[in-house]
Amino acid sequence: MKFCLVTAIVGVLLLGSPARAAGEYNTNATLIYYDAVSNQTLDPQEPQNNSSFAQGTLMAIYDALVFLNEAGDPQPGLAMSWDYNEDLTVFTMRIRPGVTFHDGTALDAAAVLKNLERSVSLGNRAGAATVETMSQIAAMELIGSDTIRIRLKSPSGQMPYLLGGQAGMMISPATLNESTFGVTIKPVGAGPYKVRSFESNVRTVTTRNDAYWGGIEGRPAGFEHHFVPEARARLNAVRSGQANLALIEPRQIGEARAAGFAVQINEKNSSWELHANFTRDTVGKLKVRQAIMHAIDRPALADALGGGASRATVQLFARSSPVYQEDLERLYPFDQARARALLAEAGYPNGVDVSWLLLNTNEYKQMGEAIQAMLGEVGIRVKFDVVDVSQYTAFRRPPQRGDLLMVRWGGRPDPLQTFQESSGSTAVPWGAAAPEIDQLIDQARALVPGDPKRLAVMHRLARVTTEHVSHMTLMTRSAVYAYKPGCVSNLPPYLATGNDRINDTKIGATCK
Amino acid sequence: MSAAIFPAPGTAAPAVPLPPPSSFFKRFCRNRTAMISAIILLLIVLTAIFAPYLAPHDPARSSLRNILKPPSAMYLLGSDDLGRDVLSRLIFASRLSLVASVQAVAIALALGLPLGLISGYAGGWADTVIMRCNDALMSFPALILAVVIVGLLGPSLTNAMTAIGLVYAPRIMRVVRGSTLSVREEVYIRAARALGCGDARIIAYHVLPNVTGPLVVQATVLMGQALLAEAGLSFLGLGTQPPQASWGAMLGTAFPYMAQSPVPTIASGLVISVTVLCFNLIGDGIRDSVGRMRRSGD
Amino acid sequence: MNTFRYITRRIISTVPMLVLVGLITFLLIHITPGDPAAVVAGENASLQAIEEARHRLGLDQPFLIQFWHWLWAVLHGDLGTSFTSGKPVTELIFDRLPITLSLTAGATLIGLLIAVPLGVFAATKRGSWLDRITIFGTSLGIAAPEFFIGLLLVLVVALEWGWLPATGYVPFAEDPVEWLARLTLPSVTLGLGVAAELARQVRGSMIDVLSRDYIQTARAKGLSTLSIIVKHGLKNAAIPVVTVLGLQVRRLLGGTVIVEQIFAMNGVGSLAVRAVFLRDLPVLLGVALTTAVVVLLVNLLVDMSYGYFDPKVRSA
Amino acid sequence: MAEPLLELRDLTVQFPSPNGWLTVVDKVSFSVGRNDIVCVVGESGSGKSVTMQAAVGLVQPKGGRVTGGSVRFDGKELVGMSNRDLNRVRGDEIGFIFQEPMSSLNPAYTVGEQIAEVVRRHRGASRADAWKRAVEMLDRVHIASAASRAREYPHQFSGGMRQRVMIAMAVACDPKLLIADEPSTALDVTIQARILELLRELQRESGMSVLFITHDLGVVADIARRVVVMYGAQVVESASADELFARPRHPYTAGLLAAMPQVALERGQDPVAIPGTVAQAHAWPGGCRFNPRCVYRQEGACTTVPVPLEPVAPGQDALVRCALAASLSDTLREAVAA
Repeated sequence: MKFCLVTAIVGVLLLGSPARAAGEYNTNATLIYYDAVSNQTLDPQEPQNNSSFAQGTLMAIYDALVFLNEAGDPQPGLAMSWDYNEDLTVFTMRIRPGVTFHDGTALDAAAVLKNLERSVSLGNRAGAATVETMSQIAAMELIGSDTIRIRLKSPSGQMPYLLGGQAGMMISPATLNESTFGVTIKPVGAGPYKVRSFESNVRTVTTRNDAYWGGIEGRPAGFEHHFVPEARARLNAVRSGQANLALIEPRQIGEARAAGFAVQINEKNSSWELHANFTRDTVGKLKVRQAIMHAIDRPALADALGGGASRATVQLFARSSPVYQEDLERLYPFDQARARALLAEAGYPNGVDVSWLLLNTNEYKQMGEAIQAMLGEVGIRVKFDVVDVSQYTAFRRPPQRGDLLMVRWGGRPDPLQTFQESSGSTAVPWGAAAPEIDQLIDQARALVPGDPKRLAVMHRLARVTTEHVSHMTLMTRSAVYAYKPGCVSNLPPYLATGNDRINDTKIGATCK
Repeated sequence: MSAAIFPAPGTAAPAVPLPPPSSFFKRFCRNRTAMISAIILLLIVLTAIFAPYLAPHDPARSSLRNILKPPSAMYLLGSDDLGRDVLSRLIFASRLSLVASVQAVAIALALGLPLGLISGYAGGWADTVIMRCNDALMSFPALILAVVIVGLLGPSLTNAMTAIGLVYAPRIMRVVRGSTLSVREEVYIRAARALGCGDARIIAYHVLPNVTGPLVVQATVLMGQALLAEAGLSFLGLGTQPPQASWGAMLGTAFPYMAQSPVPTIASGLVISVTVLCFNLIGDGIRDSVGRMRRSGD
Repeated sequence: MNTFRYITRRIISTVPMLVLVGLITFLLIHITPGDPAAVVAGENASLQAIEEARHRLGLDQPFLIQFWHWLWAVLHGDLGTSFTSGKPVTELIFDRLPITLSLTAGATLIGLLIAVPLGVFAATKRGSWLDRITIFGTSLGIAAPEFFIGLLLVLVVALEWGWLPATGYVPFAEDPVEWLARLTLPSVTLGLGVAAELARQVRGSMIDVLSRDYIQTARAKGLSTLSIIVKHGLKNAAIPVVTVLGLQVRRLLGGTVIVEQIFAMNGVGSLAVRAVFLRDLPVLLGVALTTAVVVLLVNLLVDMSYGYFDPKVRSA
Repeated sequence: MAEPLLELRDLTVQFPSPNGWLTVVDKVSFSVGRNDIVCVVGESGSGKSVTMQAAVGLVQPKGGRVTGGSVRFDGKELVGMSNRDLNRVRGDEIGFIFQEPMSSLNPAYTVGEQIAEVVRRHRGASRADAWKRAVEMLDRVHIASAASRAREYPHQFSGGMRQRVMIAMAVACDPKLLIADEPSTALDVTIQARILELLRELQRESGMSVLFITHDLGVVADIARRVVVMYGAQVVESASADELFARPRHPYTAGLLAAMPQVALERGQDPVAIPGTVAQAHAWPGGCRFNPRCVYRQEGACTTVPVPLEPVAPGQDALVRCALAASLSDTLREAVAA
């Protein structure tokens, strides 16, 4: 129970965060955000929406039971407080009183229960993150009007993190019935913005929810999320005033600054990853993977292609994350001689041929060609197998095409989730790179998020996965925003997940 | 007037021999624009053949330390987004682009020629079936059809060129069918058939020579169009895939950096435009030369 | 009235054509790799989830039955629902058709506005410097890749001079002025290509018409040069020009894909490209059918115009 | 002698060709009086059509140019007149009929519209009046049910009917001069006669002068009051019709007469064609241009010095361009005598 006190104090801190005086914001302008990610539908549990990239719009509409602060620690959201029993098998949550959905229905424990039961009933029709959360729940019951007790199938301290993502997003029970899924959803949430219109894969237009429990002080009158795949078009929109905020690619930073725009780089727990198929006898060998790690000149890659928004790293976590360890960076310095030696030791004195399943976009192909050239210099001959989105998933599932696959890793609320999905044998079809990885994951599951012992296990996991090259991290990825100077503020880097919360973004008084 | 109409008795109408090919080239050479374009095209083909000797640097060698450099003594046309020399890549890319266009037009000919001959010569139900399928294909906008084929076959240059070949086959088919129909009605064809010539011989000796004129014109123009189509597909990411690079692919990768370093984009854009222009002008030149030859022939 | 019967006969004859288009698209999708069910099931969905998605979408039925179901639905005016967004295809297409049609119309209009005067002027002043420029300019216009022109326009007009917005589309109903402003640049980009092709045709057919005897009669009647060219010349030169125009409209319907992406406008072209990447069969079929219908309508209009321009055709 | 309606003096016209500018009309002079019917006769390539087209400025659009001489029409000098002013003369004061009726009417407009157009242009008539005038003109050229036929298109008319429409169009504004450039050549003989009859009738009624361009001496005999014979871009003889048929002064004219089937029949002889063909415009023979084909050719006189066009005898109107004109006059007369 001690834990519950701590969360309440920190919660107040977040809400009252020092903000500029109310007069400083233009509260009748609309935040028009040109994004590179689209929402297929507005159903948080629907597979397309389940990736961390699609959270921006959903968070603004639905809010979530748990918020995560800059350090990645769970904070009270729609749930006032929560706590575990001794052996972490029972998770009790108290719902924040006095909160209503956009259609006026009360957001009480019964509403939360109905949402969670719906997610469970979706089974594996739902997205991966929701399935992962619901699979841990054995039973749920109401206690009074504002508390829910959840019995877990096995000890797991991850619930606060999991309920910080799509699984924790609450939809008005009045609109929920058995058949609502995907496109038939009526997007009525309890978040700061109400939906006015939605066109799949094009735009979502919302207006401010003046009855929002978190207050409306300084918030813009509305928020529009536009999906524009072409990066050039996104920047042009901000330059010609059709949008006041645009997600741009790192290579456009120079151009944006030259045009007199403010460029904000939000470092995130997100990175470019190279995954190897361990069943292949070439990249399956640890020495070959280590050779690849040594063959890549990460600093040059980050400077040339990161555009100032990326830093070389071998870890899955940003510098500001508690799990980050400086000494791990020295494990794989850029050393072509070492790489050739490792290849020879692995039995490939005159080089090795590997196939690389490459997604068919400019960004991926640029990175791919740069790395291909580097690996080529040490004798690792890469051949590309270019595919589009529909065949991209063939790396993990049969027919398991390609030895290597490059991924834009989006980060997860709970560091443990990151290791589970990228290195643990639950998610990786060919098992973990080393048995110790699975043992450490199970150890961490039985620990509560705030517990220092859990952090120690995280550090150990980071070292082991890096030493055994279960993933080949290349460089960090940041969200890069462009907007007219002074026009957009309060865009906190939401460290835990790959996405940035647009909920609290405000528009400068002088801008329209 | 009377003297001219009724030639003096005793002299038979002079048989007008089909002009020898040399007169075709003489007429083509007199067409200045066509000649200039032919010379430029020849230069481009030569650069493609002797690319290794002409390119100042190795096109694939990237140096991430100097990306997007402006044109300088070292990089005559500047460096691209991975620090490779744009000029060398353009020179090597010419091989890929020209071969790709030839492949596309070859496929279009391989499909269009026989189908055109059959539907033009045989006529009847064969003609209607082929024409209906042809119309159905033609009702697809060319680019969408190409995107569908490449998107489904998987993005690669060969697939892109197969798609472009398929998309242009109906055009070749129409040209061939048109010429075949016009020849089939000629008297000398009926005369030949009356003499017992088999269809194959008739097609070979009578239809084909007459079809080659317009066919060569259409093929030349299509060579240019294939280059443009490949550039379009590459822009959508469906044309050439790394590490290969065609002109279209180079334009596609350079164009996002147009603001900081316009030279690579303008260079690749211009190279494509000039080559396609040469193909078009040569096509016009051939059509004029062939046109006049045929007219004075009959 | 035989023109009415002529139109109905033409429309009836398009039905088998549309079925053929549908069949060809179905065939194209089914003989090639890439699995729509996998896309719908999501990135790391389990095998079982994919099979369930395949059943839900009816993709596990044999090819012909799928085609028949689709055809039967189309005959009832229902183009089915999109795999990926679950929205009815008709709605998806009709949301975006105005964009592509506006672009096509804009480009055609600009094409005509440039091509007709240029072509006529070049034809009447043969061999003059203007004639040579037209020939060279049009050849270059045909040769340059469209998005290369579009890009230069955006860079200079929209961003450097800031005269016109660079991206986005605003429906006509919402704000006609903004609609026009947004359409200008992309229409000019596409329009230049159309103008190049058209100007060559206008010049060619005008030269031919001006050498005809009835033009000499018109001159002998003392008509003004303007009325000789416009009234007598253009009407007869129109038929080959209209044919080329019809071809250009068909090319534009699909060809706007790239310009749509540069100017961030969601037209039917981009919808089709996305549908290909996501193996969204109903959307692709819907787009194929719609473009085919529009193309056949355009062909019908072109043939009808022959009647207007050449009375001999009308009575045939 | 009142001032002639139309007077050509030394009109010279050139056309571009691969071997430079060619003179296709070389210093042609003749005149057409008022209420007069003149025929210009010559083989094709003699420049007869080009002469008249040049006179009214119809050759410039085809690349031709008038490089000398003058054309005075009704007190106005046409050579050098701006196209805008020429437009006011053409169609109003000078009507033109062409040789190819099949292609001389605009297929895209109704017959009535094309006639009404010239009336509206020159008479500033309203649309209704111009249409009424058009129907009236169709009636005048004997086209049955003119009102309904006016709404039909050229392709619905036969060759002969189209020529009638052309005539209606040419005379719609009551021109002072009608130039008929081989109007009946493309028609078969029966229709030819009726067209000539119509022209003669119109001429009588309106008193306009008609200038006939033809290669067929039968037409000349039938209709002409005065004749101008052209050969090799030059006028070789001009005289009254009767005088020309009775006493041709130029061997070429005699040859043409001898070749006429009707004349040969009267004399019970076969028509004798003139041997050889007219030379190319860029390769005129020296001296008299007819000498290579002239049976009476005399070396020196005919072959060296260019032969001038002179009156047949002092004070006579008739002119001839033949070095031996005086001595040949009797021999030629016997050659054609019945």
